[in-house]
Amino acid sequence: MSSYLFKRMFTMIITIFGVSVLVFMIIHLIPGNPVNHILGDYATEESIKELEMRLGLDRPILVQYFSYMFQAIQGDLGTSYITGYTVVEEILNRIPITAQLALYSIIFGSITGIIIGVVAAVKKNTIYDQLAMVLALIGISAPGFWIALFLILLFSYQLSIFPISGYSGFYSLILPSITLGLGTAGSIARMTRSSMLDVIKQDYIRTAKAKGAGSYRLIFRHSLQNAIIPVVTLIGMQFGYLMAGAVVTETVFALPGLGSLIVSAISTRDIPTVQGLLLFMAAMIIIVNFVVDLLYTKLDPRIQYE
Amino acid sequence: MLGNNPTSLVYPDPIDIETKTQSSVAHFIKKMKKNKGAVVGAMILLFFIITSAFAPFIAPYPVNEMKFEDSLQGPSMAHWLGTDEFGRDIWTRMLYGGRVSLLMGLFAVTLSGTIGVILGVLAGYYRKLDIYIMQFIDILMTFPSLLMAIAIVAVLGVGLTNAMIAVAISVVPSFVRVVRGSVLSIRETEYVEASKAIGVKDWKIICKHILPNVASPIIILATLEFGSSILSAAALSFLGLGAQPPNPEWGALVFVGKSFLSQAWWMTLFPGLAIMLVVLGFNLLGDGLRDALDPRSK
Amino acid sequence: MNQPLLEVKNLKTYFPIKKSLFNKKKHFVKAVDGISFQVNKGETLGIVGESGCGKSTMGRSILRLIEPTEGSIQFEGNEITALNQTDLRKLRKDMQIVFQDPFASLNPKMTVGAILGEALATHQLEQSAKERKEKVKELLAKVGLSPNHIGRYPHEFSGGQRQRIGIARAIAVNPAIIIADEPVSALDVSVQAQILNLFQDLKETLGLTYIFIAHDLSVVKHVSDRIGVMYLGKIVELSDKKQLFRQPLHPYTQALMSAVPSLDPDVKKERIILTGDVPSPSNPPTGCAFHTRCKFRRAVCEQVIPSEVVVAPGRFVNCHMYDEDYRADFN
Amino acid sequence: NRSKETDANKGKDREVVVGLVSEPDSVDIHRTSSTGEANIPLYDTLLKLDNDGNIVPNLITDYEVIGDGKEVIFNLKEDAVFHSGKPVNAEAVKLSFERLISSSPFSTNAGDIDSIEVLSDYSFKITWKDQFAPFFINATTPFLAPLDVSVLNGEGEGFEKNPSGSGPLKLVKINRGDSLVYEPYKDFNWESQKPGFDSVKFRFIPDEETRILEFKKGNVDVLLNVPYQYIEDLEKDSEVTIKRVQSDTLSYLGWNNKQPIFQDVKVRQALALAIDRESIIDNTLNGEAQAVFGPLPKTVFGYSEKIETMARDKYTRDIDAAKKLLAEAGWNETNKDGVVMKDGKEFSVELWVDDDPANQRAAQVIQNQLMEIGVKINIAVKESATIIEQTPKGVHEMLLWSYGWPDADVLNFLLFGKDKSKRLHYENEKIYSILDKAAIEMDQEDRSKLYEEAQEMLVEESPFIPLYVKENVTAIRNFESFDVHPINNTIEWTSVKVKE
Amino acid sequence: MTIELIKVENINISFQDDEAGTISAVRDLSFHINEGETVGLVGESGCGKSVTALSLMGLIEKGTSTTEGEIVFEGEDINLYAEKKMRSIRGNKISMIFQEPMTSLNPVHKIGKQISEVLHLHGFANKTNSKEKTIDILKKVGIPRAESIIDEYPHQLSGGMRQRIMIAIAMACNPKLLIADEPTTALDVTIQAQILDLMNALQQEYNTSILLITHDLGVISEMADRVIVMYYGQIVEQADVRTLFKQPKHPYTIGLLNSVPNIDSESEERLTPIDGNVPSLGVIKSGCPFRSRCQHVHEKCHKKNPPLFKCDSQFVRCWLYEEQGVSV
Ligand SMILES: Nc1ncnc2c1ncn2[C@@H]1O[C@H](COP(=O)(O)OP(=O)(O)OP(=O)(O)O)[C@@H](O)[C@H]1O
Ligand SMILES: Nc1ncnc2c1ncn2[C@@H]1O[C@H](COP(=O)(O)OP(=O)(O)OP(=O)(O)O)[C@@H](O)[C@H]1O
Ligand SMILES: [Mg+2]
Ligand SMILES: [Mg+2]
Repeated sequence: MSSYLFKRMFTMIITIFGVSVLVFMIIHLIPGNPVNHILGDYATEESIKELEMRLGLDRPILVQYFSYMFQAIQGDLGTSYITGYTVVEEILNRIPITAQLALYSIIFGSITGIIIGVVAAVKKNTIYDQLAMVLALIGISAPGFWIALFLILLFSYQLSIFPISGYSGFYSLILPSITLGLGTAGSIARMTRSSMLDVIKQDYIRTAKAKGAGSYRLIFRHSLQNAIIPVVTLIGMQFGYLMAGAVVTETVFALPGLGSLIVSAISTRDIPTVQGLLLFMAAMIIIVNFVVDLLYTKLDPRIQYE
Repeated sequence: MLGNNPTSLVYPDPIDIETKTQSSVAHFIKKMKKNKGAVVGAMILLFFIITSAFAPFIAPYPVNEMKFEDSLQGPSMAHWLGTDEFGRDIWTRMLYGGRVSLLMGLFAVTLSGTIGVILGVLAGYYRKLDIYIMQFIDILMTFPSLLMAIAIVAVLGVGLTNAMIAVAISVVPSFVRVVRGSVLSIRETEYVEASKAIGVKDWKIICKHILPNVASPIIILATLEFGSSILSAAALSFLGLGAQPPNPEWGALVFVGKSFLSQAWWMTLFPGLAIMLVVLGFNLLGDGLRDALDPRSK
Repeated sequence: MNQPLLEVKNLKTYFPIKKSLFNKKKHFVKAVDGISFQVNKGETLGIVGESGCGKSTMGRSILRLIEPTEGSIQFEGNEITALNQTDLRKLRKDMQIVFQDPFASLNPKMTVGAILGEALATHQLEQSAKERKEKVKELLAKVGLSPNHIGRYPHEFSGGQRQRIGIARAIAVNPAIIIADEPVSALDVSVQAQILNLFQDLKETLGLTYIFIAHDLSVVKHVSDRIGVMYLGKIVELSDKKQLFRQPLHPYTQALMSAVPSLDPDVKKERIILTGDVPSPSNPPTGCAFHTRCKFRRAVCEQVIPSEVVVAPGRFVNCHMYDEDYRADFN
Repeated sequence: NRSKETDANKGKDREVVVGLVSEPDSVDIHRTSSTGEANIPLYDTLLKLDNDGNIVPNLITDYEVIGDGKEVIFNLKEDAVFHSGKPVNAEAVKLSFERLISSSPFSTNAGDIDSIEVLSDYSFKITWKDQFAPFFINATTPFLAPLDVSVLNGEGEGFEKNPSGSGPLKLVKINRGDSLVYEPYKDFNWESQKPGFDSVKFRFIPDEETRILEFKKGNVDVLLNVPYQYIEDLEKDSEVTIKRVQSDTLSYLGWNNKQPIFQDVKVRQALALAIDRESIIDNTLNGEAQAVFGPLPKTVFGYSEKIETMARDKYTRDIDAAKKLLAEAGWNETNKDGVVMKDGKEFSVELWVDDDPANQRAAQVIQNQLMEIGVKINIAVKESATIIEQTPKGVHEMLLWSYGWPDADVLNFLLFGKDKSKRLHYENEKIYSILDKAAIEMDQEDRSKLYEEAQEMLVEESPFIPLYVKENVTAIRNFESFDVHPINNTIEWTSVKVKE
Repeated sequence: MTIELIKVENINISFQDDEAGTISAVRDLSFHINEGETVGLVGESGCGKSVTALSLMGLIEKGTSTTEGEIVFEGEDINLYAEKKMRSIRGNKISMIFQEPMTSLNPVHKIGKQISEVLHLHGFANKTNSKEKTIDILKKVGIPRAESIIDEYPHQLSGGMRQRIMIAIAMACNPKLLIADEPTTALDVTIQAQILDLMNALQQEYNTSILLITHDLGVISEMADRVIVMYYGQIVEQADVRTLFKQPKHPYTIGLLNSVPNIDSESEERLTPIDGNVPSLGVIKSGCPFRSRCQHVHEKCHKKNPPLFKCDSQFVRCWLYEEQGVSV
């Protein structure tokens, strides 16, 4: 177990290192730099030069990279060129919303997705199956803002059940979580269905039937836990996507999360923020995947990490 | 003891009666035809492909002609799906937009599929390369596709092709993972081992044995990714990274229409529906393909 | 002419199971753990043993489909383990393998013609496509299939027919020796008999040599001239067939033979029921690997690894009972 | 605890909620160029513009230009206090200027200052190395407003978390990415009345549709920059008042004058003649803009009615004239697509436009209009960061861009000055010398004359096409009174009074 | 004194197939099993052995297939039972062991849970005593370390152990009838010997009837009292074990016996396989399904499928025995 942990940590470090190199390359490759944004349209040549010097952007790229990494290793992700806040502060400011949003939408998406998937599998080739799958596909393919606006118009604007936008506690995250969760639910439903169909064919299900088990027992005790294993991978992957990919939802619901931060940081070329944030997200994604792997061992005793 | 005479079969072997050798293509089509979902999916796609292909002949109006006096009109006999803020016919623009969007999906899937299959096969077949390739893929996966897209467009310049490349690259990891997984299991099959035992060279084994047998997961993934590529491309065009105005790519139409949602719902609804239908069509077709390619299914 | 066709000396194939960055110590599955035997031209060596004892690994190692860890394999006096990839590929012509699962060993996406054609093309045995086709038809006829089947896919055949295709592929390159890895285990008895007969016919007409692996003693007995009994990576007894059946020496061989159910309901054999399970090759018992299940076990069996005791010309057994040094312990 | 906070605010009955698109990058005016309603009210400016655009006293009661104009003595109002409670005295202003000069990238706004001398508690003298005429107008912007350096930490930073200016609003709470909460600063000069509200919350709602819905639902009281397509809808609501103020930002169609294709003045004039501003305004901005023909909009110092009329006469749309000019310039063939050609090459250029939807719409209309004279435009949408960085390098062809500056000096330092023509890359020695002269001319009358001269040449040369100034549209509900400054478009917080 | 435990009368099992229409997998099958008796069911792959077994359990999927006929168990036709009632019989009075010990246990549940589940389902245990009962049963099937095994997972056990667990599950509720569908096919001979031994011992103890399905004639000869030979969905021969092995009558049975290499014989003669292959289901519509592989084929075989003829204690489905036998 511990050597496995070591191995994971090692690959994690390599991956994060790779991400850092890639981020650094890319952010320097793309045109525009933070100076342009800070100084705006009316900047003069001198002020640009001066600010570049002050921010250290005039140094050779490798020097910039290593001095950045040197600090980063010590836990200092730097200070935003744009806002004056430290990157850690920025992340801490936003992480509660993003984390909650990701969590709630995962919960919502998994539960609905699994239910839909199970129903579709159990009622294979019936109208329920087709309905469930069309529902799932709509969840996958409908533009996010459609769903968001529809929910807002109905539940917030007309029925006044939820706030329209902004963050004011759990209540305000319900609609955004549903919006985000629907896409997840769609993929999970499809995965659950096919995985359930596989499991239902297995010999041990026949054994359970031969024991005299009823259909609920067959589905929930015997099939689901086996069927859920590939679904868990998907959930893990979705989590990574939710961390960064919630931009549209965050925008529509005016939620200050990591997604909108990364977009604005990219558009302002706020190098420290982009870098810090991506390193953080890469670490989060890797950690989540790690947790998912550990979860595997709980779900599937056959899998063991040595 | 009853006699034995291995060759004197008085009556034809029933197996010979039964299995008329059927070309695999015909068999495949037959299987597809029986799958209702696949047929519906194929019909949806065919509809969009044909209408897009013949857009210049079908479209009732010139695609970019502005008629300000007709702006923001709802669906009517003159404009089936209404008009946009410049009085351009939405139906016309969707027809032309289909050419871009469908090609975009095709290109993205082909490109990412090619790269993904190559990397996946290398990683799965040559175990020594595996760790490096997968590490690279992990890095790619943890990377926000938005930043990747901006970077690619920044390096290669704005334009449809480059946006497609960006979309394609973000899809590569899923292909690599799927292909690698399949290759890993096929590599261990006895028919691959048998070929090795005969002395067949590696590249021939890959081409003749590995690739044809990973085809079905690849095709399924491709049909899934086709739809999502169109969606990602749409998101890019929202940021100005994809199709440039006034190019009526579907995603762009959806996002432009969003600004007029309260006055002209048709501007975003119809292109959005088109995307959803295409995604639906591809998924249905993909499911059908999976069944048809499964040798166990009849 | 005294040189054996194939001579295996002290063959070992270990699979690493734990190779971590920080843990330098390696653990192994000792799938094949020191096997030596010879096969003469034209004879059939049968190998029996329980599941997981290393039969397939041995077969594959001889062909270098799995790289052996240690040992020497000489084919017609040439050391196989020393060959590079190019030479090895040439050698493939002379040594072939037939697998257990007739379905898994045929590419479902290729027609029979393509499968057999591949074998021919690889060794440039027939130059033109037309010649190749003729040759494929000939091969099909040789294994009792209709030449009209050339365009069919594997799933269009029955299990026995598929196995015939597998055999056709093996003989396509005119090998000197065929390693048959449980070629009939997956087949029904009636089909099994057909295939066994086919093996016999081919042996006679083509002068083939076989290493015939199986777990079914009656099958091995039927086809083999000599038989090796494997247990946990080792050959515990190797003998001429008749002698082996008349008087099995190793306790394991004895148990194995007694466990085979008789076809005659009147014969009630005295069955030796072994207790316990087959130990794992990744964690083999000390001393004699069989001692955990052996009713004759003595203290020495738990400590000392038995060596080959030659009890008669061409017959050896791996058991302390027959070893002069330890015989005293067993009285 | 954020939600508690909102609840607490709801308890106060006179909260003003302002809906904005985005959060200012920082409230520290020495660190950012992103200014807006959410950070400007922190600051009280040294001078200010009255409703007619005249520079009038504010924190500075009067000033005296000494000698050749390189030295100016300023006298400060005596009762102004920073939000921290410290007085806005000469010493404080000096320290603020020093921070500006030493560490702000915006020090150029203050000119090349040689020294600042405190003469008495409320009087100080600034000495410039050269005369710097734009100082007075710049002093009406928050960039030169004094800020309270006493709140800074040891490194001279930390203002963004704990700001202290002397403006009407005092910052109470920062909810990053979500909102900024202010209260009226009691020691601000509320012009002998009490503040008409108890708190102000600036909420950042990036999505148009959401912002409108929040406003319609009554959760937002002030909606800034109402998207044009929603104005009509809002006007129908009797509770809603729409305020329009002409912005000081001029949108223009520019190009890289160094590109060979634009070297010919006839081509440039032809392009100008092909543009129909009203059509663009009507069809992309719902008519919420004023067409501008001359280089400077009305609200900017240096604007001349004469120039505007002249430009209008010269460049009112005339397709035939435009085509004729193109033909004269050698673009006399037309290919099958209707694009004009010269020496076998099409007149086809790339137009850069940012990701603002209204601008993208305008670009398409322009594309159509230019196509009518056979000029083919390919639109390329770019991030503004990219445009700002790339255009000075001159890699672009055409761009749809804008500038907003209260002074005609913008013609010099941004548009046409020597080595400063960042977006247009226009070279004209004669114009350089006029603009240089105007920059240091301290007499406003003479300055105007110089700018008129320069503008006359610019109209003739047509190095860019001024298009329009947009209307700044604000929607409000439930106010007894609410004014927006007609020149600089900021909310006049002294006038804001919530309906009880 | 023999008491009939279960009697199968003329069952027909057919599957709906999209392409071939209705395929009948089992046709007019009738047999019975007495209490304490072991009946062997042999035949080549695909001849309908498993389907027959599953039909006794009521486990043939209802949607795509039909089971007609009577299955009288303890005097009642269980084929008519509703699913719920059938459930109370499965695992309780009739239980089943499957061929694949590797895949027949749920990989994610602990051994103990899988055994106690069946006890709970049929009320043989409650929360307090289930562990103890589980351990008892495990001990009975000869599992060492039963106390710790209950907390292990199937993958931690060897094939032989798993098959014992399967037997433990099947025997947990003292069934009247144990259906063993190829219980040892996947196991090594030495392990097979252990398992067969165990089944014998349990049968002695509880007087359970066993339906033993296998294609290994050796296993049949050792275990069975009576043997049913199936071919192409039909019974082709039925006899007590001695008669069948000593005097096989049906050409198919003879062919089968000739195909097996006999370990006890010293002779080196060639094996005599049955020619050809088993035709696919649904291909043969009329006549004797074995005729294409039969050396004794004559005209009648093409026309009509023979009925079962009773010759002494033996039943044979072959026209060759038309004269000697009595049609049933
Ligand atoms: N690639 C591999 N990696 C690790 N262990 C392996 C590998 N291949 C085989 N083994 C192990 O080596 C041992 C011998 O396997 P092998 O397949 O040779 O046995 P076998 O005698 O052929 O068994 P069977 O009768 O089931 O075919 C087994 O314990 C198996 O788990
Ligand atoms: N669910 C099903 N749908 C369609 N056909 C089926 C189904 N189950 C079984 N069959 C068919 O019924 C026939 C009998 O199958 P069965 O499994 O009983 O054979 P078996 O004698 O047990 O063979 P084996 O020795 O291979 O286990 C086969 O031809 C099989 O294809
Ligand atoms: Mg093997
Ligand atoms: Mg079966």
